Amino acid sequence: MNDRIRVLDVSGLQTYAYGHRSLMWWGTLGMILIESTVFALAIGSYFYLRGLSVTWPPHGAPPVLTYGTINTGVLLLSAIPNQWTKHQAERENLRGTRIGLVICLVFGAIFLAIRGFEFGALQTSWNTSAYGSIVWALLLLHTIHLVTDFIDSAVLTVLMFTGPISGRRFVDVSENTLYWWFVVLSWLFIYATIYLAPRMPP
Amino acid sequence: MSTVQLQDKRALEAVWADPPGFMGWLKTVDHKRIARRYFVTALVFFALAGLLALVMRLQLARADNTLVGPDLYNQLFSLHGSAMMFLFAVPIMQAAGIFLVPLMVGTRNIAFARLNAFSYWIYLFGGLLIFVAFVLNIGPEAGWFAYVPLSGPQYSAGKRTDIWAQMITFTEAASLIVAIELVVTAFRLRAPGMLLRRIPLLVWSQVVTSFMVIFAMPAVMLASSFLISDRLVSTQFYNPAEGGDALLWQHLFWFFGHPEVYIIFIPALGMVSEIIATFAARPAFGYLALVLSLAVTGFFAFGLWVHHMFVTGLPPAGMSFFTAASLVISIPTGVQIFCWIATLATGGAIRFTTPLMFVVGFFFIFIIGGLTGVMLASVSLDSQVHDSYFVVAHFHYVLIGGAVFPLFGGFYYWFPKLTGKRLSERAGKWNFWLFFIGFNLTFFPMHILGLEGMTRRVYTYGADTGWTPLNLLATIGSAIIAVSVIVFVVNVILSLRRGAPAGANPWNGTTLEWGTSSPPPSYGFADLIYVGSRQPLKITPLAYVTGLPTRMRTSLATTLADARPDHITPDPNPSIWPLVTALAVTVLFIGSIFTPWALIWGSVPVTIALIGWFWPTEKQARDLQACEVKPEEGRAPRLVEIGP
Amino acid sequence: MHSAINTAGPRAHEIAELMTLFTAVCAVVYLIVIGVLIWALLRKRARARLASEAEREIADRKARHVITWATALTVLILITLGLSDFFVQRSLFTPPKDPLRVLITGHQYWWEIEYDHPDPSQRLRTANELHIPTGKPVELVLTSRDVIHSFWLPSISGKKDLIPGRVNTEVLIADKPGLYTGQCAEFCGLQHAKMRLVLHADSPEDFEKWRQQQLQPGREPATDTERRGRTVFTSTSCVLCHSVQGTDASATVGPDLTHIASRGTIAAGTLPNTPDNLAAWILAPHRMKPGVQMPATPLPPDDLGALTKYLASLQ
Amino acid sequence: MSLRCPEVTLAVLLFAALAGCHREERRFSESLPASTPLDSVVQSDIRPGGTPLPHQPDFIYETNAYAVSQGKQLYEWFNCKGCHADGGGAIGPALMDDQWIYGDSPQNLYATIVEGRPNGMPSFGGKIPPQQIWQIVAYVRSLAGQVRKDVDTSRADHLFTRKSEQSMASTEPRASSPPPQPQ
Repeated sequence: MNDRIRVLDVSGLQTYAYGHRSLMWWGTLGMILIESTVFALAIGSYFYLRGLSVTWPPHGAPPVLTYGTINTGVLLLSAIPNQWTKHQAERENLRGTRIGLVICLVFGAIFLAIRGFEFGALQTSWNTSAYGSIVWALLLLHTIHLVTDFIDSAVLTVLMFTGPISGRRFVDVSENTLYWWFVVLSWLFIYATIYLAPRMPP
Repeated sequence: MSTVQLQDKRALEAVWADPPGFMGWLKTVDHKRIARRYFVTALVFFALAGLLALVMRLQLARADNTLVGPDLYNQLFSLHGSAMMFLFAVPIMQAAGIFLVPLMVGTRNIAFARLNAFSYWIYLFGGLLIFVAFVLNIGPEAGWFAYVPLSGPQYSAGKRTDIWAQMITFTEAASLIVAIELVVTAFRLRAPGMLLRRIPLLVWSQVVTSFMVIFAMPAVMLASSFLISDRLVSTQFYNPAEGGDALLWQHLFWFFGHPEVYIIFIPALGMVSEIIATFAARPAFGYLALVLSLAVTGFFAFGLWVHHMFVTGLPPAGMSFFTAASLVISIPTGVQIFCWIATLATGGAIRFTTPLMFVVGFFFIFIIGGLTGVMLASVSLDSQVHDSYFVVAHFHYVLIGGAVFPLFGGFYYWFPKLTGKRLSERAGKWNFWLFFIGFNLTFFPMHILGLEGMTRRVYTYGADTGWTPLNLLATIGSAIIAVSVIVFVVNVILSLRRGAPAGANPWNGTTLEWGTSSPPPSYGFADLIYVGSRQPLKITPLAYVTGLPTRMRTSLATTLADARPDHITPDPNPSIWPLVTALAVTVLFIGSIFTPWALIWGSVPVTIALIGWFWPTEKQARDLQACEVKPEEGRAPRLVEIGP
Repeated sequence: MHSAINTAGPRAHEIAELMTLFTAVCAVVYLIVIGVLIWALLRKRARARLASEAEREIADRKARHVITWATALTVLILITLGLSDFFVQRSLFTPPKDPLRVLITGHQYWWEIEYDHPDPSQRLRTANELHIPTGKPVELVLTSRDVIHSFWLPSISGKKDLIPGRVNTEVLIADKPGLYTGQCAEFCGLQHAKMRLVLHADSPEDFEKWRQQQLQPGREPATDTERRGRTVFTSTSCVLCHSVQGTDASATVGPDLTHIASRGTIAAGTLPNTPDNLAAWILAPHRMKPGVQMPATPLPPDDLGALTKYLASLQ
Repeated sequence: MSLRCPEVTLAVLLFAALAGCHREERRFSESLPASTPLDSVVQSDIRPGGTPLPHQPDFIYETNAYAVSQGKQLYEWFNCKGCHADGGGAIGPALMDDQWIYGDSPQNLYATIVEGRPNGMPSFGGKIPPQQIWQIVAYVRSLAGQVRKDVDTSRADHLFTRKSEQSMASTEPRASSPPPQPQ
């Protein structure tokens, strides 16, 4: 049969795309779904254990507000350079992206440092009671995300300064800012659970 | 661009082939090779766990038997349950997804292919960890759901339960990764023209399963991490004396546990739909009803976990809500069964091949399991049969009947595509009948044993109980199942060596995976097949999609709703880094069984391995820059007619 | 008797009736569905006619019609089953009127039983064998000292878990006097299989007679061997775990042995209570129940004989 | 090198390695030799490791996690807590520190439990069977961190009084003088 074959030629198509058109965006979204389920269940366990106990926190005061609140402020502030870097990356302005990434790293470092003090100001240890355990678990879970995202951005920054630059690297930077948004938003819930919930009547 | 022509197969083969030899075997990211590896590993674990079950059945064959002591028996049933659920059922269903979803949506490789290789390695290391521990007499000893405080720091000595809990971290991480890959492949890598209503039912079942995995697995990872930290650094999650609660474990575990059994069961529904559609020679009846039923079952599965806890003294009002939810979830499954029967009734000539026989076996067995499930949904009936052999019979009917039978049917159906050889139908029939008879002989008597008061997980029973005859019958039945599995293995080995070569489409199926050769080449589809209907291969002549650069590995990313070509996406090259990262992660996980500091020093090699994995090599960077087309310079696809 | 089907209590009877209703309905549904499936597989004659598109359309519409009816029927059946269960559940969960309260504490591999009573002198401690008067509701107050157990007497009532840190209740009502065995139903460790219990449903008079007899302290040893047995009991390892009212052995780690001889079985229903079983059990409990918490006590034969005689005298 | 079937070779290598490993063994009963040290022990004055001590059974209790956890349970059941509290010491001396009055070797501890010691340590000879004494000895040594970390017990399901045995630092045993005699 020598009739003609209908063919769709896609050879001229672009090889990368930003935002939800890139596959990496969907992968990051999947990761965010998983981690938000973990956070939701951990916060659920917190309130489950609180429901069982007569006094909450069982012994000692709720965590000191100062460091947690400062950290929340720093975190919300870090959303601005984060969004600016995303903007620069999507306009493929190399210099702007590099500056943005460095600023984000600085914010991340500050946040990590304050987080160290936060652990000290929890007023409880992880092994004294279920309250202490779940509070430490929540803070540790969020810190793990913070640390992974910090190292992730650091590697990306080094690549943007030294490595071979191609369009796809800008896509990676823009995806990384999406993951940072998740770290910020999830912290608001955890902050409310750890710091505000014990101060509110059951 | 000069005249447009079809892809040059030789060039594609050169780019997509894996490096030769053992290093190539370690570095491959080809979803077909990794799926084959998953199948082999999962079936080996299935056989090992089956042997454990045989020893259990021998111990229970007669009253007051002393073949196996209580300690070894506890490890036997704990490992049998854990291996079947975590190391066989979920991974093999996802392996079917890894192999079939890319082929059925008509793309060349699974999304995030290196991640796929990494998922296999940590799954393998998790399985090895638990079986090596069993051989060293430190296997799991508190059952596959390890209720606290028995699995807690005070009543489970040594590192047995820690190793079990860490095995969960391995296997759940692997299945979470595969779940994300399958969702992204099904959403964004479909062949052009494959609208949402043209997606094959198996792909829908895998997508629903993947979303269930994404929302269910975190619960067990959290619960097992809390357990490990309770045992290692004295946190108080489950210590009633310090504010913890024993039921917190049950809530977290069963919030994962019930969706888990649907995660095992729903891919099997996808296989049943495909097999029935092919051998009833018509598209599945009620496509929309089937897809909606899958989604509703998947969603409702998260609302019934408390029916595992009806006897723990929770408030009765709450429990009747879960009774209602457990009854309601049987409706979508019922609708699916009606649709399949309608497909068979209104189809063309029914060909009784081995796959269809396994599907018929599925109907006979699974419906019994579903109906006993309705009984278990009622609080008062459950108070009599909970944790008795009635429940053992129920979940074997729904898991073996509901998942393993369709899986064997799927294996016979897609074996030609996987290996290029046909499995012998005669051996297939033997395999089916032996399995069917052996299964019913083993598990139907257990309904009666359960009602007569025989509880689960007893290593022996008194002669005065009168349970010996039915237990002996069950042991004989389990021997027959073992024979049928041996027949299956022999059939596979002989067919691999001397089986009849299967063409591209031995069963003249209509879905895309039958559009490429068997076994498919390393690049899957030279030219992607344009999908014109729900049965793409039925449109003659086929329209193709070409123009993907052959200098490097590339696939076509398409939009979610109507699969219009969106952009060309490069596929990862083979790399040793997934294996290196998996080894680093294994060291971290096993280290954190013994000391919490392992999380700190263990994460350094993992970070280094991940950086090595992420960092682009020179050749990759050059290829990327050469083939790069910026979004603003991109040209829309053109429909062209090309002559011979 | 030990079965959820032939029952001896109103509660288990109600559940058994519900089970027969569910089984009947499910069996009918199963036969219909499998019947239609076999018909669908084997229908030959219409095969050729369905080739053309038009006939396929008619067949599809008919199938759609049948399926909607089948689904509606399924929903209806589920609602009836759900309601029938709801009524049984409501009757099971109605609190009984002035029940006899018995506190049951689960231990690894035996049941500690204590009859609750406002007057402390009337409180009665025993183990593994539960006596209840027939016809009168008995409310069990269930908790556990170590891991999760589950109290299950199939012929009398459904099971209920004993969870450390929580208190559950279960109601038992026995119609006919008799002996009913039960089993721990939640996996609780090495000897979960042999953590059994025996229920003696006595007529109210027998129960009262039994209660009065159990309230007496341990019988004084009459013969020399029994007296020697008591000294062996209070000078070797028995005294560290067991208690006999009236002697200075008062440890509560193991079961209370004040009236051990009145119990039909020993070691949580594992062995019938005969002197040589008792002796074999004391010498090497791990031979009958490997992993049990009671240690092997290597006593010389004459001490062992005296101890067994003394224990056999504790009616 | 191109291996025909890499999976098989990997499996074979694994099982070869496995053969050499030491399997943890759980003993529910201890078949002690006929002359159990029970009757050969003489009630005599303090003997911190002087004359020959009861011999150590072949089954080393403190390398077995099950034995140490049984020891912890017996420590609670036989009311050692009454005097030694949770290991920190009350009327009885502390067991968690590095000071050992009557010797830190298992045999010394065995002799202490069987013979009893002045100032209130009762003699449990004949009251606790030998196997359980060895289990308690193994647990008491783990209290002072003399036992391998992976064999150590973890926290108990009751009020949290101190770090679990597993997370305690292991100490270097030092002999110390007996407590002052009451006048």
